[in-house]
Amino acid sequence: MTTKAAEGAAPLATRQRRRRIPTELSIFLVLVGIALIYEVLGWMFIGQSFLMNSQRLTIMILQVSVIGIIAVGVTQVIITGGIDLSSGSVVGMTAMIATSFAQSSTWGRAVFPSLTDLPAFVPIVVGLLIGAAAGLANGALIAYTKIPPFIATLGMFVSARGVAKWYTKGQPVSGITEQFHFIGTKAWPVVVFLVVALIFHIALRYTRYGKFTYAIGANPQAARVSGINIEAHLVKVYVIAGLLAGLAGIVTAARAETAQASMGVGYELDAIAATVIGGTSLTGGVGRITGTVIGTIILGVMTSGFTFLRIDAYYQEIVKGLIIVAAVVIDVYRQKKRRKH
Amino acid sequence: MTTKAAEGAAPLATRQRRRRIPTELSIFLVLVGIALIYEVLGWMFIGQSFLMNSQRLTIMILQVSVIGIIAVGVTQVIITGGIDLSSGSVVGMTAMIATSFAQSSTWGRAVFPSLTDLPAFVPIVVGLLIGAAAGLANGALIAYTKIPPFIATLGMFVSARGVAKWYTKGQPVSGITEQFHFIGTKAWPVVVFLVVALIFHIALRYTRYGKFTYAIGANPQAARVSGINIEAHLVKVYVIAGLLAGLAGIVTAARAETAQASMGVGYELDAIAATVIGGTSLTGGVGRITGTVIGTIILGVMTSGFTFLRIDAYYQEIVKGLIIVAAVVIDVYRQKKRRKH
Amino acid sequence: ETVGVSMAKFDDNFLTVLRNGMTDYAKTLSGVTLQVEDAQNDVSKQQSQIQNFIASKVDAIIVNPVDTDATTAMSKLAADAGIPLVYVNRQPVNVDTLPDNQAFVASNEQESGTLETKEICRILGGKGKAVVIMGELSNQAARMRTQDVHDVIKTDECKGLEIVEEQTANWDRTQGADLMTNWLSSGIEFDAVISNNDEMAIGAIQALKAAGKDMSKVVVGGVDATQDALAAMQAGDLDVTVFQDAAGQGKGSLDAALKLAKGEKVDKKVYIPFQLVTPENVKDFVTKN
Amino acid sequence: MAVSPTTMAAVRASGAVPNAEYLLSAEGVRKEFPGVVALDDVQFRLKRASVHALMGENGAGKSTLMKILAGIYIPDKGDIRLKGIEIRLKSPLDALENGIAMIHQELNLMPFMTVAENIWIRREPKNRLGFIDHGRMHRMTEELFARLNIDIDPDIEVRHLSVANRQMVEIAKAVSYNSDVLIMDEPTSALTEREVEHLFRIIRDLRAQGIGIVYITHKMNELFEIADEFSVFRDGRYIGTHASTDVTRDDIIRMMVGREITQMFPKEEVPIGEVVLSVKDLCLNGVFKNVSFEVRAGEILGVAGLVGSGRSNVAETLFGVTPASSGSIELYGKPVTISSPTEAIRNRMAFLTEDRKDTGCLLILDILENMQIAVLQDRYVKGGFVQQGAVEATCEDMAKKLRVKTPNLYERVENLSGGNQQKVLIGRWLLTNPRILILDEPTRGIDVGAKAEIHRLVVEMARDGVAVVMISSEMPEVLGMSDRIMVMHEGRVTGFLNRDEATQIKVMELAAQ
Ligand SMILES: Nc1ncnc2c1ncn2[C@@H]1O[C@H](COP(=O)(O)OP(=O)(O)OP(=O)(O)O)[C@@H](O)[C@H]1O
Ligand SMILES: Nc1ncnc2c1ncn2[C@@H]1O[C@H](COP(=O)(O)OP(=O)(O)OP(=O)(O)O)[C@@H](O)[C@H]1O
Ligand SMILES: [Mg+2]
Ligand SMILES: [Mg+2]
Repeated sequence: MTTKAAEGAAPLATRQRRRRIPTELSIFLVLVGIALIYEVLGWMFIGQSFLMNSQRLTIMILQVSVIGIIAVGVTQVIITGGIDLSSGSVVGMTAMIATSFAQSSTWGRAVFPSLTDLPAFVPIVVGLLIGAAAGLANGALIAYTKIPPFIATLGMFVSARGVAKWYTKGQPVSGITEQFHFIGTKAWPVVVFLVVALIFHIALRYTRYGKFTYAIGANPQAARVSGINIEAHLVKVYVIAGLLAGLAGIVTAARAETAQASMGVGYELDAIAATVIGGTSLTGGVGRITGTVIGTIILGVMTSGFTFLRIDAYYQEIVKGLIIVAAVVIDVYRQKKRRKH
Repeated sequence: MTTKAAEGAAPLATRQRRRRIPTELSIFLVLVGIALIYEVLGWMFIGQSFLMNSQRLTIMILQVSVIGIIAVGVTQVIITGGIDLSSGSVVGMTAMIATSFAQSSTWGRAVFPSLTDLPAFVPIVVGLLIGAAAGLANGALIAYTKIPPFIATLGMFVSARGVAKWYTKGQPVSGITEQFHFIGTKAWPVVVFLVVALIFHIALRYTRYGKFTYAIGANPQAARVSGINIEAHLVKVYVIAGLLAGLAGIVTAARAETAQASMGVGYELDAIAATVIGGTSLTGGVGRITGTVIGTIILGVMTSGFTFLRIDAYYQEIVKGLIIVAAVVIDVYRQKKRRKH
Repeated sequence: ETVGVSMAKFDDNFLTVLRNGMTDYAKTLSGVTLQVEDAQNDVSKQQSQIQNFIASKVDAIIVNPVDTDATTAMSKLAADAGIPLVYVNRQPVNVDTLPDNQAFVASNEQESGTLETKEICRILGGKGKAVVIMGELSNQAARMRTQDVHDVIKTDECKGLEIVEEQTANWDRTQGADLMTNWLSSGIEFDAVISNNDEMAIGAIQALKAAGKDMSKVVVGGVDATQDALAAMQAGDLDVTVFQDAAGQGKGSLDAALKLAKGEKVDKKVYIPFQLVTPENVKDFVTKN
Repeated sequence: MAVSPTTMAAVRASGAVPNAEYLLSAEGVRKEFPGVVALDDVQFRLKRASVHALMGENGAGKSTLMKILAGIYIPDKGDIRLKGIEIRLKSPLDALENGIAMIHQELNLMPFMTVAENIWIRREPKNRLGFIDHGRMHRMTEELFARLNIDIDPDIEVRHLSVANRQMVEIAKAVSYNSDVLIMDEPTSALTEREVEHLFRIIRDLRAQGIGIVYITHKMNELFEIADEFSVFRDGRYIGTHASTDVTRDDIIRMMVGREITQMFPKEEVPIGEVVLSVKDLCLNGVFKNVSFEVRAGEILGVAGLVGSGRSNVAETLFGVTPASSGSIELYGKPVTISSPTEAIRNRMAFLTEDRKDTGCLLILDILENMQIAVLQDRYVKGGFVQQGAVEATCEDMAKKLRVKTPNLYERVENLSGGNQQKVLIGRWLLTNPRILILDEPTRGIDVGAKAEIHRLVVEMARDGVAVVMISSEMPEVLGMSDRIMVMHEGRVTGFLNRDEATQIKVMELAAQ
């Protein structure tokens, strides 16, 4: 290099070396803690192991894998400093529309009687496109009209649910083909969830897409002056979130072997909860997919634990709220303590 | 004095007292616009006036006055940079608990058969206390454990709904006294809403409480260094929001003459929508009660307009989402344009 | 005539059939316009919808109440405006004191859970273990049907039945499946699944099959007789469901509303009976709902 | 006809550089913000291989012009020429791709990303699979830092860095673009002499490579040291361009403010009273240790030290922002524990923080709200209601006194120039009538005229018996204003110097020991 740096001058400031301990560690310990509490209570009151039960281990994740798929998208949105309230409704909308292309001719009341027995990729592609389109609408509104993400996605939350109800005038869509149903059988939803999580874990950590996402969330002004096209990038992120909500809709319908307009109600909040429990900050710039996966599993473990301990349905919700808060409080507290050292 | 300051130069430019044009103006024009569109469409397709109908004018506001009461609290929370997802659930919880102290002895299935025919102030005070307690829990968690408001109030969202269901094991609470019912009759809910709005409009604009609320939302660090006890103030704001959600629960139950565990579902989103449509910024520091009142009324006008124009319910939701987004887009656009002059 | 209709929910399978029964019937009548609103399970919203109808001066109102305890206020609103009102499907609390131009058309909700449980009791021969899947806890039908289960079990013939688990799955198929899997993973033993509706029953069936259970050894019952349920019954998975004539209720309520609007008299209560559906008579119902 | 930025960028990338007299020039530029004409018919010409300083009072429009050249603002009128070719920059990316990089007045880093990620954002090295090569990115950062002789861990998150180190990262980032034009908007406002010297070495080096550098500063001595020529702006208008060897300091000041400023540090001897603040063995774990000092009524205690010496931390601890881990504080002869700023204010203390963006301004609120917020703690409030008329009149007087350049008090602070924001914050604290005034870098980013004004106000406060603690990285300010100087080094107090014995050399010795 041509610059002859001032050889004589002492180096500036003392080097501040501080390797990051993965922030997921603390929330992972929360997960382990919850599981162990259930395990102990299980032996005490039920006389059974909570964890040594492969069926239960599967259902724990299976029952939240749809939430998890959504949460992977929501995590990215939240890292940019945004929010996505529409995912639950998009699940409902895609479930309805995609399933209408997955009906078997043996079912008497197909939505499109002439379009039955199509190969499974047709409804899948349709579903992904519908999801992506919803994401595109969200993203374009947020990026180009500068309305708050909360409002843009709240609009989609209302409208997409409307579309889901309107599509068949509220009738459920049933009689799906075996091929389509397959995605929802066994532990396939879990596989879909984990593969999706892996892809976006890599995307966030090892690609420019990821760096831009963090940069925009951490400091949009800085991102802009660094030459990032914020608008274009935000659209990308919301399209991905929409796409994943669409995928979640497909999996939900395949699992239930039917699509109903009310599918996915409330999923957006569960997905956001999983994301935030996993350490993603709602102010943007901070978050990881690994954390989100752990946050999602916490929700699943919690639900299974309730049934396992036979907690009265009336108390379950009260306790669920407390656990969500406690998980985050413990996490915040542990992170603060660690920072002190 | 050593510096010979140029006496001529008036640093404060012209000493004009150019008060800011109220930012509510633009959203008010949106409201007027929506109403006029309905009026014109009404004459075209229904042959009726939309606005010249005192019954309709009342119901327009009446149907959203509960949302409005909540939104007044939510506005303050959002100005501090927070969010309150729990208000809908708190409505349900307070409705249930307060109403159980407002039952008449003529009703056979009173929750507390020995506590019937109490004067109306008892359930009202109980309701307000329950609401304030929920707000206190939210506020204390947010202020002292530093967990994100989204999570603290999400926990309350889940738990308070749980309490509402658990309280009577899902049974509705009916047979309320005439005195308690009175609050919900005629246009009294509207009066409650407007009085509450007025009080907090004054509090936000002319009191120290208000100044501190804005300062915390604008920059919590700077607010702290300026001597504001952020923690104590946040608790205050959330308690007020809880109190107002409690009041909303009382009014809802009085209006319906019954309390149901599912009361208030989704109100939190409507209240946030009303607030944001009214110009309050989700990033904190910006917002006014007048805007929130207009935002609330927009929701009411919209709903009445749908029924008036006999819009198919399937389309109503789709259109509702679009209108929410459009209202904010127009507002953002008008504000930007005005700033150019 | 314009008739305003406020439905408790749009995305409920049963209520959809009822609503469609009403709208289809309206199309066959000339000069009748329906304005159907979705109360989204919100009492206040429903009340406001009625007030909006009144402001728009409709000729009659049909209400499918969200909360049957909130009907006193609604009856008063309509009576004050002089507009006829018909409640459909869910029995209003003030059914015995309805004003002159108001009526009620429904099936007697008490029958559904009772028919379901009695049949299951019969299949099991009056003894065995059962799990109960409840609908949304705050919902009237869920409470009523669950109560019916308990009431039937108290009767002499069914004393031998024992409820080993009782949880909610919020009317939802997937949640029904997840709940069942969670039960199975805890090693809960049972002979029958008594579900508050068909959707959750189907979810339970899916979970049972996924766990490799022999469906002929478990008795599964639901309520509603939806298309999917009837298909499940024909496949031999679902054993009991209860048919409620949704379309009939829709048609009946509109008839009553139109009569009242014309100033004619109608019966205060019109009951359309529930019917038990079992594999023996399932064919008769396939085309009905 | 303007050439599109993309075409220009392609030309630049191909290496075919037109050989024009000026690297970058602007003619007849006008930029208007609501209510303010920030620039009117302004010109600017930057020669190859030169350092061109921009001078002007706060709010003169310097940053605005630079933001136009960096593609952040689009001018209302005027044309920009890059190497003689007219160009319309529409985004920061356009500017970067055409070889224009800028260090902003306000720090613009991503706090939760590492130093390396911040520097190479959008230009991350990729491996063959298209994934980011973090190893190479780390090495590239090390190389860059070695070249600039900066020692910061590339893998630390920026939020852990002090303001000065962040500034160094910004500088490194700007240099890493290998641009033809480098704009530096007050790069030294957060730096001490040592880093400034270091920066100057970097600048000279870049100049030798033919790069044109625009340098904005309010520090007159820097101008003579580094700039080849300079342009002066006043109230959004262009005043003139001169070679820096042709003029004296007073000439420049006259051009800038249109009047004379005779004395920069209007220090007055005022009677020193009794001890009001006494600190003994104050410690904050891992940050500073055993800090002891006293300040008397009417005394100005200057605090000097290198960047990161812990001066700001001591001030924060005194004011209860980060309560001490041990040690004692006595106020007015009584021991106290100050665990929050609220208590500090109750004890008649005031504290101007060093980072106006993070801990100072309520950016989205107006000037009035910003100025009145601290005083509302105990005055101008009756029964909870703010006495708006009275407090507004007071604020208006203060704004006038401080020469805040704004049409009225209802302007958002966000829209003020950096120096004017600083004045608003000073006003906030002066309004509280403190008995102890702690100032951390009080004149950072303030123009000469206003600086003198602020110094005069501080002296006036001292005359009224206020004890002043003034942290400053500007040596002339510390030497000129203080009765006594406390010097810190790596979290320890290394010595005190009285006004008569203090010299730059002595201070530096203590600061670097
Ligand atoms: N975004 C904006 N909106 C409104 N006014 C603005 C905006 N940015 C700058 N201004 C105004 O334009 C004028 C010039 O500001 P600028 O920041 O260019 O000044 P400056 O010369 O850099 O001052 P300083 O030395 O204090 O940094 C000021 O009056 C300022 O208030
Ligand atoms: N938020 C923080 N996190 C980690 N380290 C910090 C933080 N703030 C300050 N430090 C470190 O504490 C030390 C003292 O910083 P301080 O800001 O008090 O120094 P200073 O003498 O005022 O220098 P400066 O001129 O940079 O303000 C520095 O090494 C700095 O990096
Ligand atoms: Mg500037
Ligand atoms: Mg400092």
